[in-house]
Amino acid sequence: MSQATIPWIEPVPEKRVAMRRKALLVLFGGGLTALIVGCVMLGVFRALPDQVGTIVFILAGVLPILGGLGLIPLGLLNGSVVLTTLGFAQIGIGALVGGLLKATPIDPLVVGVLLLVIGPIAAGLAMLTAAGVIVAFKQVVQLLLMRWTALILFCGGIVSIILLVWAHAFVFRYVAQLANDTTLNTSATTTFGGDLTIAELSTRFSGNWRPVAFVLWPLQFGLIRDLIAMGGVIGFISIIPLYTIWWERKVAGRIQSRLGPMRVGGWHGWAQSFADGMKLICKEDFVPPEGDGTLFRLAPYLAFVPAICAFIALPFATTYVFRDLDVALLFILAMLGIEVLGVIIAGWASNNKWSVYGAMREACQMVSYEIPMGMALLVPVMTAGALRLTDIAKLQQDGFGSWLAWNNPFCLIAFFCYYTASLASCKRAPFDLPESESELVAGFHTEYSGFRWSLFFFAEYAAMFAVSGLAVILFLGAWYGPLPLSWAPAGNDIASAVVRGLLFDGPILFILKCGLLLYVQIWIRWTLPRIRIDQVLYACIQVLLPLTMLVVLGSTFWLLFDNSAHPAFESFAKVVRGLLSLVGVVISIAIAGFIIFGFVNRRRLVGTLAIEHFPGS
Amino acid sequence: MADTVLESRPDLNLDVVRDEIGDVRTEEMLVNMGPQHPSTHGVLRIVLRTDGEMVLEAVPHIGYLHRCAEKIGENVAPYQYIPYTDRMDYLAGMNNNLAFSLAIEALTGLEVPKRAQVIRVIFAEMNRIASHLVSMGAYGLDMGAFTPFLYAFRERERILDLFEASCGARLTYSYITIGGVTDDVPERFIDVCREYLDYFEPKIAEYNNLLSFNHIFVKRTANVGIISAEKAINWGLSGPSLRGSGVKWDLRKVHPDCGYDEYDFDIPVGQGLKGQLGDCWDRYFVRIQEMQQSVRIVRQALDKLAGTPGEYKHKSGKSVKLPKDEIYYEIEGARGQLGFFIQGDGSQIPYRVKARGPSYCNLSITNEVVKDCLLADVPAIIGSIDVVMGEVDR
Amino acid sequence: MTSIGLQHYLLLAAALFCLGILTMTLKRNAIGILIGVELILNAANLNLVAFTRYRTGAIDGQIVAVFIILLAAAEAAIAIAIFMNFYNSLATIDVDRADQLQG
Amino acid sequence: MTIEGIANLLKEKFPDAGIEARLESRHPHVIVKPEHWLTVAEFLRNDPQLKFDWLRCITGVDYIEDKQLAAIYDFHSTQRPAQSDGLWSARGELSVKVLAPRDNPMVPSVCHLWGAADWHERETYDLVGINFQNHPDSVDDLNGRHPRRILCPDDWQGHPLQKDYEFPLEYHGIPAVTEFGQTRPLHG
Amino acid sequence: MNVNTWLEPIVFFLFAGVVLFSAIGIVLTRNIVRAALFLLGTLGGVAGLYFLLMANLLAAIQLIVYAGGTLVLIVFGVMLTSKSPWVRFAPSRSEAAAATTIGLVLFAALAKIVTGIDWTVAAHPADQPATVRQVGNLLLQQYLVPFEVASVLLLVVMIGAAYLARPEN
Repeated sequence: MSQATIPWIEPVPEKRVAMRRKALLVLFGGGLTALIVGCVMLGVFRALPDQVGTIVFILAGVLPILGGLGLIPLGLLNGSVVLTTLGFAQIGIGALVGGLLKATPIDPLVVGVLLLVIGPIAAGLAMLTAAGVIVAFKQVVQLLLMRWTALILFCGGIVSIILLVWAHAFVFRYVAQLANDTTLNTSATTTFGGDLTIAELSTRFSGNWRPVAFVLWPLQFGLIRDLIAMGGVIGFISIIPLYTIWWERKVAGRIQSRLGPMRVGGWHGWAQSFADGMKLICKEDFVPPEGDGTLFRLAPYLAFVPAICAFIALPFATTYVFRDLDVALLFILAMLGIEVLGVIIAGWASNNKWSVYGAMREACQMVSYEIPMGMALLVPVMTAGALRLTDIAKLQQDGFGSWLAWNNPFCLIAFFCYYTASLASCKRAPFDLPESESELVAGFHTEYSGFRWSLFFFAEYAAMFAVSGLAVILFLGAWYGPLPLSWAPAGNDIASAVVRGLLFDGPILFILKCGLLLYVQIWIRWTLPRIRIDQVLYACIQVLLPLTMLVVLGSTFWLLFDNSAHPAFESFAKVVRGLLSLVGVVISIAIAGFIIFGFVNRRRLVGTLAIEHFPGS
Repeated sequence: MADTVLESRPDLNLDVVRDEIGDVRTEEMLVNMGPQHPSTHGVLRIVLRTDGEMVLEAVPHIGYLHRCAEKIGENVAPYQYIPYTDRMDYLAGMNNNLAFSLAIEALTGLEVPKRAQVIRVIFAEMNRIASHLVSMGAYGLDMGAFTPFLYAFRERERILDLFEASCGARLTYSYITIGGVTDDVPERFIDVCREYLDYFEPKIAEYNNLLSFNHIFVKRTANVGIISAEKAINWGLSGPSLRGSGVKWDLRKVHPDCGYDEYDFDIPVGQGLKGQLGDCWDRYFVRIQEMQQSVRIVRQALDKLAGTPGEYKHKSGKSVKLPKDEIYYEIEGARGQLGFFIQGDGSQIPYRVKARGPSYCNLSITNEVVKDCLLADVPAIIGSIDVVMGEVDR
Repeated sequence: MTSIGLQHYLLLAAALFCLGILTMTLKRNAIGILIGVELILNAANLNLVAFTRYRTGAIDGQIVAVFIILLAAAEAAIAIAIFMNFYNSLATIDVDRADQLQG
Repeated sequence: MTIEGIANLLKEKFPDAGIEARLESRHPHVIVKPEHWLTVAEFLRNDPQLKFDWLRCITGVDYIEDKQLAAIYDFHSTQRPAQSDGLWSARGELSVKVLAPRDNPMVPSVCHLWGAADWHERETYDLVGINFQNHPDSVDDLNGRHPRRILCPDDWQGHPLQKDYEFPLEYHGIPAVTEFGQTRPLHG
Repeated sequence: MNVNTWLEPIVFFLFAGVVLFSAIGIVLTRNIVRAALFLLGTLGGVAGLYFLLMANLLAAIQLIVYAGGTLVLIVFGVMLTSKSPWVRFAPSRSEAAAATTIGLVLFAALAKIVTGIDWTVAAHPADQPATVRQVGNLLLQQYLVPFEVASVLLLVVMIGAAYLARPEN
């Protein structure tokens, strides 16, 4: 089986053993002491509930200051900057907590429990697990390389993410409902404007469930909830590129009758992207000498941050959206527009003739393809009459027929125009001019290596997902399944919720559809050759732009007549809608049949001779 | 640069400065493509004078793979020189060996047994298929389509297996020597080869759908790098590059040797299907059709081989004496007319050996064709001429 | 914490305005001047939007701001076109160099 | 047109040029002097009867015994298809040998007649040392005006394929190692 | 006093800080490419302020048209016209001093005016962002004429710019 190698292991064996021993010492020692402190504090709080205020004040306020006063001379003596800064930091914390306790009517129990009980216990557990991993390093690696780990990790990962998302939504709703529940709401308001103190919260939980109140208390602030949700969104966004890169290499392999990555991390090389990530991080950090250093370092972030910001406004389901902006669509387009700057600056700052060529071509292509993309998006927006993505999605609730792509013929054409324009604006498939190896060595990111280079890749794959997400929401019935929502079981017990989530309406359907569109992008990339720069601009200015304008004009007239004022046209429109959805059904059945046919006789198609070798060779 | 001039000499009036800096608007760039460039096949360096996207002039620099093959030819006996001919057009080793052996046999008047001639035809045509597969795959790569490259190499793998079974090598075979072939074919060779041909025939149609008739590929290659028939002949082009311009000329028909006249096959020629006659697409499509013709030849040769027992090599091949005379002998290699000029001086070692590689002449036309086309078309043109640097630099 | 009033926005817009004028005067590069113009237009927009929120209920200010953004784009296009010509004829876009009147 | 026919045609066309024909050798060729070679070449190219339009190869051979450098041209004359199966046929093949004295080998260039001659002449000059006059891509340096070298570096001394060529043991500081330090291969 | 009463000042000072920092950056930096990037900082900061001022649609338009369009145009202009990336256009000492003094005087005057007048601020500032529908209706009803004139103007500008910038071959 494959050897799991970690690139940065210290080569000299003796040093490695010493380092390992020191790390174990620190982790175990720190973990145990923190655990003991936490338990002692818990015992003290239960033993003398009334002096809690003074104890907390002494421990959280005075003790750090004394510690700091002790550390500073020590640090100054043997000149270690870390110790001195640590000392000043401790003094600062001590003063802050002391001041807070003194000046504001903060409930000392809250600070005490948070700072002195939950904090140390959590830190202790973390350190102990870290020590455990280091001790059982070999076993952990064996575990990772077992045959079924990948499957368990994969399915376990998905199930846990779903549960986590569902649980966090449930808890947030519960706390919000508690926050404006008048019975609990007494006059005392805590300093940060939260109108629920621990005391009120704890009345809700009996006896030994009281610590839950402490955990729930910070959740009542909108800011904290947003931070947690943002953490989830960024987590998901960082998974997409990793997963899509691995998936692209597997699909490319299959198209080219080879296997793709098989070795890293066991089953089908699922850890290939992680390994690449680690390799890239360890790469040398090269900045071209004459180029503009600061701009060179800034460019990847100029490309990466907008791609991430686009996900703020991108809804995954009616409730799973970070900020349901009224101008969500415009905001996402704006973010994709700003990415161009990152590319231009990258090309300019690397001071190399080829990358300036690539940057210029890239800028022309992305800027010019934004116009047809915007125009093509106008059509579904007009039919739905709103820019808010969740409203547009609501229109496509009742089943396959109601999807906007089959709403009117212009919408269908707009879908294909949008999809081609979005390919060009993410520098994908036949339009990937900048990286056309044949003429320019690697376009604008020739000089980039290591982590900066992978940032550009992250931006590209995140933009790919955002763009196909938009296509799904606007044309292919967002997060609603092909069956109309009215058939869905309405109850809110677990069973019907799961059925509704899987079949009718839920983030999983949205991600599956986005996956399908991503697959099409990958499929196109590995079959079609590349277009020349003048053909790209010709296609945009003289073909796609007039086509999208005509489609917008056509759909305005269509909407003008397709209302009750013109019954004849309305019935005709219904017939057309039926026909188009029929076309849609035929297409999807054809694709499904094609896939099944391909899978069933996958050996015959490739030809048996390709497998066994001729004797003697 | 322009501003420092102005800074340093503020008194200058601007008209003088303008001529000094020259035409400011479009500054011409000397762009260096190669010798380590992904799209130049092998170690070819081309200096392009470009104005923005347009290429004004292309100066190919060759000689990076020069291994003095001809100087060695003057010190080594003919049967020892065979391995050097492999390294010239390293994608079609068999055809090179065949050309040199036929030249020596024509010079010394050596008689080659019938069975050896049939085996030579089979291996030469199989090697032509392998070489055309590589050129098709590499051309798809130049255009940005990655997949045909791997399909081509999957098919080529089977041919190399067959070669390996018969002569032990996959690229530099030295299988065809003076007087015949080094060893007889293995026993199950004929039916495995037939099985392969039946498997390979439909695959060519598959490549056509995947690449040849792909709209983007046609857009990138049709009407690009057009070479008229007269120009092709004038610049000495030969092989698929010449036939792409509509000249139906193939040495296997014009001057048949080692039994080519006994097989019936026809010569594909460019018809200007997708664009003007003689554009990159025609040259590419001629190669695809030639593969089909080669399959026909090998099938007939296999049937003939089953029926011709006898020697596979002339006995005195090794110790042949070169008469005090000269010969210039050409055969139809994979990339064009591959010729050898041999001057004997009575001893066993030739006095002068000169190899005329088809890629050498095909490459000399690049400057003519590449003038004022787009930068992105240069790899398209070079790919369609299908150059192998081993043969150009010798 | 003091709540944010209209004065804060007006002061910020005034500062932006002055900085815009400063860039226009200090920069000798034609495009620097163009960037200065953009700054001034942004200051004006900021004032407009601030007034719409703090004074009247109607959102006319935002419509005018949209028009200003539209015009800024048009103006930048024309300016860049002129600079291209300027650059092609005079080999530099240093504004002080353009001191003759003829052609 | 057979090779004898061509030879006789050339002899009466250019009686004073002293054209000899070697028909008995396996590579029948006509020998032409460098001074007349230009006119003969034009005649071969443009005469309606001959029309040798395809220059296949130029080989340079160094006959050191009789102190001569030979440039051997091989031609095809292609004939358009007679509408039967569209196959072009060869009306005739001819090879011409131009012998030039070793000390000052001057042969007029024929690049203006056949494009293929350009690279072949440059290679013949580069390896064998025959100087082709007014070659389009020629360069001036210490040994006069000569076609630019194509395979060896531009500042290479000597012509490798000449029989009396000494292999340089050092080039720009790069030492060359040969067996037993010999600079010329021992013949046979 | 709910949570966003104390949150709004923090966010306002954050965006104002970004705007002022990048504006001063534009003034101080010599390299024109950096100036263009600082302009991106200003535009982003101002877009953030629009979000705070409940003008969501305007912020989105500003990001698309201004930061996505005009700024890319300016960066193109910078790249096409500057021969070497290190074009130094250092203004002379005296000019700089004079300009800064004028600037400060102007700012002082404006500040005095702004703080002097007591703006009759509405009872409670709008706390609902203007929806797209409102802006759309207004745009096509009261402001229909300027809307059409603007589209004609854009057409003229497009043709003019193309004509001016075409190469004279």
